[in-house]
Amino acid sequence: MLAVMRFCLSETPIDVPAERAALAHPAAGALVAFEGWVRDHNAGRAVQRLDYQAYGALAQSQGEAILAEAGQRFGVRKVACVHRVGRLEIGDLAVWAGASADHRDAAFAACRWIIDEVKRRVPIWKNEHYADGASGWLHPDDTPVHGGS
Amino acid sequence: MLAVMRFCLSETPIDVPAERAALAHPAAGALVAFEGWVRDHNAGRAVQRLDYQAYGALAQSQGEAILAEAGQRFGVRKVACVHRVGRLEIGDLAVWAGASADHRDAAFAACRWIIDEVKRRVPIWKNEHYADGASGWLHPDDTPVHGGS
Amino acid sequence: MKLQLVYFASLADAAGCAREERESTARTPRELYAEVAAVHAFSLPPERLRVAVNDALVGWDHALAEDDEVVFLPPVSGG
Amino acid sequence: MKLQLVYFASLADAAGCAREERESTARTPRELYAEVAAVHAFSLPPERLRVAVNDALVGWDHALAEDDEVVFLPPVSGG
Repeated sequence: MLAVMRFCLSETPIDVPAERAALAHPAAGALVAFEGWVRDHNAGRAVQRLDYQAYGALAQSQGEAILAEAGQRFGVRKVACVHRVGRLEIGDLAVWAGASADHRDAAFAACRWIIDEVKRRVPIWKNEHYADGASGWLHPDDTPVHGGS
Repeated sequence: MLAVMRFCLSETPIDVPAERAALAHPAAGALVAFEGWVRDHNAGRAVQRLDYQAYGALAQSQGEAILAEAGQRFGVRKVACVHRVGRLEIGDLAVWAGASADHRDAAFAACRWIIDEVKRRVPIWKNEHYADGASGWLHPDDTPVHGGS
Repeated sequence: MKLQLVYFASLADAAGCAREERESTARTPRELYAEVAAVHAFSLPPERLRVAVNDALVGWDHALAEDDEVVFLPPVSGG
Repeated sequence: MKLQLVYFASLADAAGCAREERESTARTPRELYAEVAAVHAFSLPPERLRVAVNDALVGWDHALAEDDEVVFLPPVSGG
């Protein structure tokens, strides 16, 4: 049933209307899209900007595997995900994930599962720069990592 | 915490980029948006187009009540919903609902709850026109209604 | 008393009109629906409908007043 | 044998480089990580890392071969 799946890393701003339009399908009655934006705070600290670093080749294959698995698990028509890399400012779109399906249950479930798996499995790291001048790579639980510790 | 809530009925195509942009907030890290599209089939019948009829005054007050309640129930920053009325073709966007929040749990939960409540409570009726020339107003379970029966 | 009735969707199709003014002795929406259902051969039972008076949802035993606008709402199908 | 190591995020900071070539007697990623963790004072234990060889995830006891590219992945934080 799954017709289109597309994962990519992008060094330029994500084109949301294009991503959304690519999920259109005449039999699809529902689209659910998730957007992850750069927040001005994290774990109680004021955030000014951040950098995403990706292990490109493995991020691509992991992202594609997640989308293919979403197509197996959920009755979806099309799925897609784009993740930014590089420097981002507050309010910038960091990640977009979408799923279209005949009905909304499948679209919600697939979209949620895709973003959860992307955050869990795709090798991308966030370096937050704080208002106090400090910065640090984050663990998945969003606590800072210091010097490989 | 809830800053903006906006419900409206629209006789013209929904401006998705504008709706989405209106939910931006510097403290929000997540946006979840649902789009309901006109499908080419329903309950095994080929659908060609449909008309939405709304009881405008009550639809507006019910829609606003749903968004206000979403703001109470979920830790969201902004919520919005727009529903089309009038004639729509296959692939047209019939309804858009979105919620922004600091984290994705709240955004997913609020968006899902809003669209479920809109479909349950807002006085809007769908008249489907089928490929065989028939048409009919739908019940919420999407089975046709004939002549008030 | 004089009442304004507004119909939507399948009820408008069955009534053959979107609104009508009626002289009625009905004191509540429940009594009014029984009256118009008989006239127009509505077959949706009241349990499947909601009722609004002057653009606000009310109970079936709400007291009607002169010139109230009454809407019986079939099951909705938006979204 | 000769191995290529690529570092990301906190491991790159700790190593002071994004890649290095090493002559090593390590036969597996497990042995190789013990070696480089000692050299660079990495303090993330291997249980918190994943390992990729030539752009594919592998187990810690995968057999390394000459000129393999090995990446130790810190916990990810995309999204």
